[in-house]
Amino acid sequence: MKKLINDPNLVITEMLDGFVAAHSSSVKRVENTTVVARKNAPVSGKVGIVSGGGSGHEPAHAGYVGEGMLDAAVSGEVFTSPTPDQVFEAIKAVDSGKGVLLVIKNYTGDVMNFEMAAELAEAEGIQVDQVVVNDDVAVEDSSFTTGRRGVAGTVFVHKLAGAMAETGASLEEVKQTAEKVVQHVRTMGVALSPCIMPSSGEESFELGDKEIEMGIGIHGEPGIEKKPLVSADEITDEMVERILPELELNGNDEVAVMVNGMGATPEMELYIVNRKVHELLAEKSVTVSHTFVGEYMTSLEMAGCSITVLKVDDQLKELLDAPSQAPAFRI
Amino acid sequence: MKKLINDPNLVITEMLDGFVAAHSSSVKRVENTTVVARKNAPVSGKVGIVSGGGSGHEPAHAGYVGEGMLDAAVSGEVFTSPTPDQVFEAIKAVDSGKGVLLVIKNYTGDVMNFEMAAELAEAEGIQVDQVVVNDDVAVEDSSFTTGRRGVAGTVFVHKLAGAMAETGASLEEVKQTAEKVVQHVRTMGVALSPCIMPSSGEESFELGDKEIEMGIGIHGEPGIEKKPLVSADEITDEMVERILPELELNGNDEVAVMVNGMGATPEMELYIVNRKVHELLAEKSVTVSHTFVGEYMTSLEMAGCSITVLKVDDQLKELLDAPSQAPAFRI
Amino acid sequence: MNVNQTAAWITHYNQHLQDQKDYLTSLDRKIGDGDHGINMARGFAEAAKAVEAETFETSADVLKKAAMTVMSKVGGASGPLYGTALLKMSMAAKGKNVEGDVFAEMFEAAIDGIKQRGKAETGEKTMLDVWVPVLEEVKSSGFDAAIVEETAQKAMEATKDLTATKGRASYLKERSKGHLDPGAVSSYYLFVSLAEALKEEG
Amino acid sequence: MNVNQTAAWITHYNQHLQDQKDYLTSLDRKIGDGDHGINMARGFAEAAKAVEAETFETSADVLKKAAMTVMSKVGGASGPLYGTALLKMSMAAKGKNVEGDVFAEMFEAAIDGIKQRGKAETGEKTMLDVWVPVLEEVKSSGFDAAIVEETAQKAMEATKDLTATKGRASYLKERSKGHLDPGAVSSYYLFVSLAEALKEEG
Ligand SMILES: Nc1ncnc2c1ncn2[C@@H]1O[C@H](COP(=O)(O)OP(=O)(O)O)[C@@H](O)[C@H]1O
Ligand SMILES: Nc1ncnc2c1ncn2[C@@H]1O[C@H](COP(=O)(O)OP(=O)(O)O)[C@@H](O)[C@H]1O
Ligand SMILES: [Mg+2]
Ligand SMILES: [Mg+2]
Ligand SMILES: [Mg+2]
Ligand SMILES: [Mg+2]
Repeated sequence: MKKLINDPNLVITEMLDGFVAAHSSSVKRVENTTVVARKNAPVSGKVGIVSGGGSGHEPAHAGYVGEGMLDAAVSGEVFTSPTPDQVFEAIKAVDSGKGVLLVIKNYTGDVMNFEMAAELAEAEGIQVDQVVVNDDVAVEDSSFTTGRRGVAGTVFVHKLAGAMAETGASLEEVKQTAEKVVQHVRTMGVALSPCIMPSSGEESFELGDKEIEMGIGIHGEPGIEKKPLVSADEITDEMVERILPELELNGNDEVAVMVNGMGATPEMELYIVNRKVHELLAEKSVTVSHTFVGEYMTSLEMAGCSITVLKVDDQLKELLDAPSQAPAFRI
Repeated sequence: MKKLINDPNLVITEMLDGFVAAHSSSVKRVENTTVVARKNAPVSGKVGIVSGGGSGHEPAHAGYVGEGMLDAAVSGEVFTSPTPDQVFEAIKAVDSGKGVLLVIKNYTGDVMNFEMAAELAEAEGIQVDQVVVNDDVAVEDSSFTTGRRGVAGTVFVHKLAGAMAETGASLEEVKQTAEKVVQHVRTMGVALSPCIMPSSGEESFELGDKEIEMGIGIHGEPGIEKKPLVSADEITDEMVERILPELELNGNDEVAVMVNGMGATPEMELYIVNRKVHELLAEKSVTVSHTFVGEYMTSLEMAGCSITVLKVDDQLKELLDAPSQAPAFRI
Repeated sequence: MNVNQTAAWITHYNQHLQDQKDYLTSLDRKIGDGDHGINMARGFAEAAKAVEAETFETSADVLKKAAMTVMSKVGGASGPLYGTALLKMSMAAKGKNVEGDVFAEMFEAAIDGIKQRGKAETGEKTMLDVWVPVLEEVKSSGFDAAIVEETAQKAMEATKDLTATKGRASYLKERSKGHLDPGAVSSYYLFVSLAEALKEEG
Repeated sequence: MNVNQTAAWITHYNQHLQDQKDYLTSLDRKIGDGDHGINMARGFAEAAKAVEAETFETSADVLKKAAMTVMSKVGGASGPLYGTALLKMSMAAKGKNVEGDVFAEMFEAAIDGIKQRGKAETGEKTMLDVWVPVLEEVKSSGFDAAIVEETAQKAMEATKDLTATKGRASYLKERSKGHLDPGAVSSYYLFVSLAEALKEEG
C-alpha cells in the first residue's frame, strides 16, 4: 500500500488539522475532540445539525460544515463510528437552545453511538432528535435485517435539512424535511477496485482483473455480487434500473441526480456515467432538476461510483437552490 | 485496466455530453466541436478567456467555464493538445469584440496548436492575445529547453484573469493580470502510482511497491526522480523546499496555497499534506490568505498530489475573493 | 473473583486483543469492514491502561472503569456493545462477592444490555452467539472457568455456519456463511481471559 | 512522383501507422506521454480517407488535403508539425513535376516549417533528426528512394543516443538517453512509405 500519511494512528487528527487550517475562516475544531463545527457555532435561533461517522468518506463529513448545511461533523476512526462522548461534544457545541438534529447513516455502530450521545444530551436537558438515512437499494429493507445502509443520499439530507434549519424552522420541521428526503432518495454503488485501510495496509476485498463488485457500501465491504466488467452504459443501466422502481417515478416527476465518485475514479468517467443516467431518465420522461457530479461520499481510494436519485417537489427544489457555504458543497 | 467507459474513442465526446447535461443551465457545447462555452457567450463588454488542452485533467478545463472564470474550454484527446480548428471555434464563440485571451500551458503541442488558432483568428480580425503558464518547478527553466511545464497553477490564472475580465478590463489589462499570476505561481508534483490511458490500457510508467516519482507533470510522464516512499511530512517538506526559493518569499509575504489531488488520492491525504504545508509556511512567517484542497488539475487515476504556492498582493487577494460560478470552482 | 483478578481479566484480554488484532481484522475484512481488531485493540489498550493506573475497591469498580473507557475509545458497533456489556456486569456485581451464581447474573445482565442496544437475538451471527451459550451452560451446570472457555470456543466456531442478519455482515446475506463472526471470536477471547485471570492468585 | 503515387504515399503511411500504432505509443510512454501512435494513427486514418475520397489534379493538391486533415485531426505536438511539413511540401511542389531536385526543395521547405513552428534544431532528439540527414543526403547525392529510406533508418536509430532538449522528452533530461524518439520513428516510416509509393506504377 502507498499512502501520503505519517503515522496510521494519527491520520484523523492530522487530517482535521489540515482541514481546519484550510478553512479557518469558517470552521473550528472543538478542542480535544474530533468535532469540526462552524466557527460561529452555536448559531442563535437556529436548530443545530450534527452529522458524522467513520472517517475515510471525505469530503464527508467535515466538508459539509458551513452556512446552509451542517453545524458540526464528528469524525470516527477510519470506517469506525465515532464514540458517544465525541458526538455529545458536537451536540453541545451547536445547541443554541432550539434543539439539535442528528443525521445518522443506518449502520449498527452509527445508530448505537449516536443514540447513546442523544441520551447523554437529553440527560443534560438538550432537545435532540434524529433521522436515520437508509438510501442504499443494494441492501434489502426488511424488519428481520438491519435494513438498507446510508450512503451518498446522506449529502442531500445535509443540504436540505441544512437549508430548512437556516430558515429558522423548528426542530420538528427540520426533522420533517430530513425525513422527506430520506423517503425519496435512493442510491446504488459499484466498485472497480477495493480500498486500503491505512491501519492494516490491506485491500478491503479481492477483485479479479475484469471483475466489478455491484452493490457496495462506503466502508470497503464486499458488495452483493461480483460481475464481469462491462461497459459504463451497461453498468449505469443496471444501477438505474435498481433505483427507479423504488421511487415509483412516472412521467411527471422531477428528480435531482448525484453521480458520486468513490475516490479513485477519474471525473471523466463520472461524466460518462452521468450522460447515461440522463439518457435513461429522459427515456422515462423524468425531468432532472439538479445534477451533482463529483466526489461527495467516498471510500478512501476505491474506484467506482454511486448513483443517487432524489425525487423532488417544489419545496425540495427550493431548498436545493438555497445558498451553501460548506467547503465541499458551495451553492 | 478497469475503466467506467464505453468506447475508448468516444470518451471525450461522451464526457462532454455528460458535463453539459449536468451543467446545462450555465454552459453549452459549441456544436460539432469539443468546445464548452458559457451559455450566454459571447458576454458583451467583456474580454473572452479561452483555455484548454488535452483531456484527462478533469475538472480542468470545462469545469472552470462559468461567470468569474473562463468563457470557453477546448478539450483535446486524452493528454493531447486540441487542434487549431477547435481552439479557433472557441475563440469565435466567446469574442464579443473586446478581444480574447488564450491561457496556454507550456507544452510544445499546446503552444503550437493555440498559436495556430490565434493566427486563424487574427486573419478574421479577432483580437487575440495569450499567456503561457509555466509553474512547474520540477523542470528547469532555461533558454536551451522548452522551459517549465504548466500545471495546477493554471487554475489560479483562470480564476484571477477571469475575475479581472469580469470587471470590464481591457484585453491588455486582463493579460497583465494573467502574467502577474504566472510570474508569482509555482508548483511541484509527486506521484505514488501511474495513470492509465483509456486508449492503450497501459500504465504510464512503472513504479515499485515502495517507490514514488518526484517532479511529475500532469500527463503521466515519468517525473524527474524515483525515490523511496517516505512519510507525508517528508515528501511535503521536499516539495515545499523546491517551491519557496523560486518565489523569494520573506516574512512579510502572503500566499495562496493549492493542494491538488492527481486523481486517486483520498482527500484525507491531501489534508494531511496541507497541514504540513501550513506548518512549513508558518515556520517561515509566511501568511496563508487562501487555501484550496481538492482535485483541480488531475492526471486521470494517478495517485499523488501537487502543491502550488501563489504569492499574492492586495489586488490578487481581491480577485481571488471575487465570485465564481464555474462548476469546479465556486466562490 | 477478587478485585485483582478482575483487573487481570481486563489486562489479559487486552494482551489477547493485541496478539489477535490482525487476525480479528482479517476476519472482519471477509464479512465486515476490516476494523474489528483495530477497534478492539485500540480501545482495550486504553482500558487496560486505565485499570492499571488506579487502585480499585471492588470488581464492580474495575468493570465500570473498563466500560467507560471502552465506550469512548472503541467506536463502531463493538464499542457500545462491549461497553454496555462491561457496564451491565459492573452493575450486576455491585455490592457482591463475584462467585458462583453472580457470574450468571453478570452474564445475563450483559446479554440483556447487548440485546437492548443492538436489537439482535441469538442466531444472527453476532457476539451474542457466544455470550448466550456461555450463559446457558453456566445456568445449567454452574460456573466453571474451564468449561466456560470450552463452551465459548465451540460457540464461536459454530458462528461459521450461521447466516448474518445483524451487523455489517448481514449485507452479504448467504455470502456471510462459512466465515467466523469477528465479534464472536473477540468474545471468545474475553472468556479465555476470564479463565486465565481466575487461575491466578488474587 | 505522379499524383497517384502521392496519394499512395499517404495511404501507405497510414497503413504503417496503424501497424506501428502500439509500438510508437510504447516508445512515447518511455520518454513522453504515451500517445504518439494513437495521435498519428487517428489523424492519418482521416487523412488517408480524405485523400482516397477525392480525385486530385496534382501531387501538391494531395499533400495539401493531407496537411489540412492532419492539422485538424492529430493534435499534440506532432499534429502541427506533420501538418506544417505536409503543407510546406505541397507549396514547394506546386506547379512542378515532383522529381529530382524538387524532392530536396520539398524536404527543405518542410524542415523550415517544422523549425519555425517547433523552435527546435537538429540534435535535440526530435523528428528533425531524421528529416535533416535525409535532406542532406538528397542534397549531396541526389534523390534515390532506397537511399532515402536507408538514411532515414540510420538517423532514426541514432536518436537513441541523443539527450532530448525539446518536446516532452526534454523533461527527463539525461534519462531520455537510450530511447528512440517516437517522432523520429514515425518520420522514418514516412520515408519508408515514400519509397514504397515510388516503386509502384502511377
Ligand atoms: N446488533 C448487534 N448485536 C450484537 N452484536 C453485533 C451487532 N452488530 C454487530 N455486532 C458485533 O460487532 C462485530 C463487529 O464489530 P466492529 O467491526 O468493531 O464494528 P463495525 O461493524 O461497526 O465495523 C460483529 O462481528 C458482531 O459480532
Ligand atoms: N519542438 C519540436 N520540434 C520538432 N519535433 C518535435 C518538437 N517537439 C516534439 N516533437 C516531436 O513530436 C513527438 C511527440 O509527438 P506526440 O507524442 O504526438 O505529441 P505530444 O508530445 O504533444 O504528446 C516527439 O517524439 C518529437 O519527435
Ligand atoms: Mg467499522
Ligand atoms: Mg500528448
Ligand atoms: Mg468492522
Ligand atoms: Mg506524446
